[in-house]
Amino acid sequence: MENALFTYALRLGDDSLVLGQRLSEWCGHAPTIEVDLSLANVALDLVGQAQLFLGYAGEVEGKGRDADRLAFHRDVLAWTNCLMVEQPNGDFGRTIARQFLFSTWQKSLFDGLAASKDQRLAEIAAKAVKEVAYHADLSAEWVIRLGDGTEESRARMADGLDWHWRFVDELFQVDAVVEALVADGIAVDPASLRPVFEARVAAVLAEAGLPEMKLPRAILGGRKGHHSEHLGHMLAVMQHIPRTYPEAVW
Amino acid sequence: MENALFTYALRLGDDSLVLGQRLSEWCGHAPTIEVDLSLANVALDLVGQAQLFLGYAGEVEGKGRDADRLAFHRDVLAWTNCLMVEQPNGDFGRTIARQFLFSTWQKSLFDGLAASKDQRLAEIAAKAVKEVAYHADLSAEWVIRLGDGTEESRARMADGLDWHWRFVDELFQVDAVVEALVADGIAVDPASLRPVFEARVAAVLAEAGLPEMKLPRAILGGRKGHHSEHLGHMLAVMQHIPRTYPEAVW
Amino acid sequence: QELVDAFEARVAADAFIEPKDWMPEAYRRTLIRQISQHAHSEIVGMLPEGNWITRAPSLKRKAILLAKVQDEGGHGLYLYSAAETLGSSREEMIDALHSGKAKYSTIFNYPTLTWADIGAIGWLVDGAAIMNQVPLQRTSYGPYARAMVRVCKEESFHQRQGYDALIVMANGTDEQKAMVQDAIDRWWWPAIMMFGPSDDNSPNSAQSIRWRIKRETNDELRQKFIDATVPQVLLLGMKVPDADLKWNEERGHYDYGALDWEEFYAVVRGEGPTAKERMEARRKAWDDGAWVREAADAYEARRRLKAAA
Amino acid sequence: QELVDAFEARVAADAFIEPKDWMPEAYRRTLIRQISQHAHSEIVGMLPEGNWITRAPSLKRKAILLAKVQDEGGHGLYLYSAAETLGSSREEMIDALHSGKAKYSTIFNYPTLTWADIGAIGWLVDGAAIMNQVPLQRTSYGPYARAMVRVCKEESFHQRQGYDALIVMANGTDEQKAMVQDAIDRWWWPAIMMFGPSDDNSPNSAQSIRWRIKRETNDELRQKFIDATVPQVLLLGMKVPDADLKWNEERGHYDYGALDWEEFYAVVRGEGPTAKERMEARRKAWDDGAWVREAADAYEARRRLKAAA
Repeated sequence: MENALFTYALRLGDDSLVLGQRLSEWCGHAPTIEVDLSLANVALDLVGQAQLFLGYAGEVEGKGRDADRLAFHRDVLAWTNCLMVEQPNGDFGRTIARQFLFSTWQKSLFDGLAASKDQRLAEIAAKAVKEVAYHADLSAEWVIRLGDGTEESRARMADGLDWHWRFVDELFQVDAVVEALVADGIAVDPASLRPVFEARVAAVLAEAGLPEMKLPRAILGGRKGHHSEHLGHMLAVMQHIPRTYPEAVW
Repeated sequence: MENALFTYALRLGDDSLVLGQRLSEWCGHAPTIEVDLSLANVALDLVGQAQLFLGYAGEVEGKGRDADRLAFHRDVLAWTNCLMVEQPNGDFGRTIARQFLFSTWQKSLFDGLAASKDQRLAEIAAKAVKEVAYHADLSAEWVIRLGDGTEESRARMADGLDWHWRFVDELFQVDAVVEALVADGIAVDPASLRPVFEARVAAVLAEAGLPEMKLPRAILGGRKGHHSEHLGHMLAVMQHIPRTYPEAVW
Repeated sequence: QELVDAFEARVAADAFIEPKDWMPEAYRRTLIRQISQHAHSEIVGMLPEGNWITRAPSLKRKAILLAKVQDEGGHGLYLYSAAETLGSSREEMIDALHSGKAKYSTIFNYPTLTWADIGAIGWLVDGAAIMNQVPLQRTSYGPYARAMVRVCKEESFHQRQGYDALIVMANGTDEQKAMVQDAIDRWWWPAIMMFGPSDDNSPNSAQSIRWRIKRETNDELRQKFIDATVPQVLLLGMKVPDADLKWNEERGHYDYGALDWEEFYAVVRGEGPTAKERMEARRKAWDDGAWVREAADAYEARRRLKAAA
Repeated sequence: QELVDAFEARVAADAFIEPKDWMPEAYRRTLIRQISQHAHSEIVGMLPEGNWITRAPSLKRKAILLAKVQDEGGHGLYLYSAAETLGSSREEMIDALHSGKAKYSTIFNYPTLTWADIGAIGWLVDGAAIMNQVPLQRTSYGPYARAMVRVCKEESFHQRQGYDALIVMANGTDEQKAMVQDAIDRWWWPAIMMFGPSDDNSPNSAQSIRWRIKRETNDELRQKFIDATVPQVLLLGMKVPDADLKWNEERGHYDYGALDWEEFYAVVRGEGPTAKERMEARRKAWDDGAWVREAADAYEARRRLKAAA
């Protein structure tokens, strides 16, 4: 049971950290300064969430691993984030598609998690849900703006969504870990999130004038460490300094 | 004195390894299969040279560091390659510009080094010089082909050269290490290489219909560990696995 | 009809058909499809392995992998050349790949996650490829058969190198052992699916075998591969991820579990985990390189013009 | 002439000039140049620091650095806005940056090589910037002065954070200490050159001081910075890379070695070590983002049209 809680907290932390890391790659390179700032802002929120979730995961595990240890000293097979967040930034359309799908899901997840019987998870989620609501709104506005902008932006927005659809099902995946924690009132039942998610996505796509989503075959694996090829490269960069100076404090 | 020889062998090895690593990034992504193979071939030659030079550097140092130890367990300030080889691949024009300038220099360097009083350096250089002659010819042919190809290719080739000119002077830099070894007949006097280099570059540019080279202010620093921002990112990727599993043998 | 009879007789006599020889249109088309698909597989196959060149764990392994991927590009080249002798141009074939019309081996739509995957690809994927290709050294079309001789020789070398890399890891740290097992778990089923649908569902097989384009059925080859490979897995101290696998004394073969054909056909349809990445990488390389190819053509044309003047 | 006199009198009385007020064209032009240059510096300055966000050595440091770089973008925004009040559009200013017509602080043409550089930038570069900017909180142009109040407050915070990061490293491993010293060696001279040419070679200074656009000379500010910073270097247990540096009891200031003005002017001319990288990164971000800006404009125009209908 503790192990399930550890894994669950780890997944939540990994999702936030990996996406925060991706977004921070934009820093200094976004289409406008305003966009640059808003992406950095979302990245900052996500890194903050990661610190809390990973820190809690380390406590639950009880082996002396803190958030930094978990972030910088695990290799790819031990990462439990969903595949969507590790996808490369691509162009701004892909970045926004990823953000919109992920944050829309994360928003309803955290809404539910704020009522978790695990007090610490509930607290972290309650604190983070306001941030996430902003991420979801911000990215939804961009989906609409790009979908309803120019011909090019519409095509790029559609391409961005097309890249990410196959990772949507994984967000709602149920495995033994989730099952056990749902039964205990700790985790949120993924099935319960799906209608809210689908309704919101459908509404935004409609407003953006983009075609309805038809999900292709799901690609799964992230939750058990089977990732895309992208994650390893991200970890190489992210972990280089802590790996190089394992004894150092910063 | 041994320290100078160590540093000199290290520089030779670092040059080859860093450029080999850069070229290997092209693998699977080149403009044609033939080009893909020839870039991989050059990369392979360079990695082979690096093994020999770094292995020898480790022996000279006598602290038990072998070629892999030197390649995978030094951080950026300890790298002694010239700045040119660590430059990003950019488009094929930049890659070719870098290869042409570097290999043309390396060819005349190895020609001279084959007569070094240090037998091991002489042997390695004598073995490598045939490979390098091929690299220099191959890249010269591409400079001509791109310079004398289409308007676009000419512009891109010129841009590639423009990116790299500022790193040419460093190839001929003399410092205490080089001075000491030149006096001992071990290193090649960089000044002696310059006329050959300039004549060859001028001839190829003329045939390519590209403007004569006018070198801008030199950017220096690589030989003493002061690199561009690019090298750190390369090392993060290159060293990730050995850093992550310091005890493992592969 | 005389031509057809003569052709069929030559093939039945295990003689080689050469580019200038008459051949049935269906034979030509089947061969172009098969050879170009094979060539595409070599080229796309550079990507999952190329993914690890920059991160190879030692200089020696980096050099070995660079050489291996280079060999694969080389195979792609011979095979495109062999297909060209049948009247298909390289551009046509590459366009067919990029448009999704032409297929390539489903195996390359799986990602390489750890260094053990590089060993596993050499050992299992090249191993399965060899099993498929050894008979093709005697395939009826001469240029294809000759390309296969060279390809098989190099692939055998790669297979040994891949297995060798895994032996070192299997004798290494716990983390290395875990990577090897994880790689086997992920690559085993896709590798044994490389032989294609089971014989009941492989409609073209009979014709291809009659024409000596194929020489053994998918299931025969698969069984051979499993029989040869299971002992190698055990020798590494690893497990085969198939609960139903057991030696059948009577058949003299391993029995094995049911293959997930739904997965196989999904990947054939382009829905494999890294299918989008592979196609995007190939198209991007091609598009980004257009100016280089155009420049080379323009230069060549001008050079020829000068030579003629 | 009446207008000019009134303007000069207001400035001399340390009153603020506001956007609607009359001002001499040269004053306006000087301010646009100075404010936009300052804005460009903030934006270009995001790059050397942004270079380390993905590699920050701990989650805490990553968050701090993200927040810092975000602040700098924010400063860029206020400053562009302040310049816009003088009648220059953001697009014009950005075009001038990308064409090389407008300058930005030379310091950002040096690379960040280790994590210690991030500390050094916060401490030395932001420190020098503050020294320059504190007097500008009372500069004669109101919007600029008000922007400076906010900027200075945040920069002081950054400076403390940067120095704090270096204290941790200076008390760390030998490798960390070496990185700190190396960072100081590389950033010291460029930092003290941030105050610009010495007063003898700074032709615009007198006019700028009269107009209260500047309030102290380059050399005065430089001396202040050195006097404040040397003790901080020593407190870290590090050395100042200046053999001529020594306390001058009589002057009550540090004497310091000759600055390499050739280097300074070369970097001003765009020949700094990472000048090409910086401009390429900015241009690429702008060009790659064109479709996004166009889409936002098109959407906005359509929305307004609908609202009006």
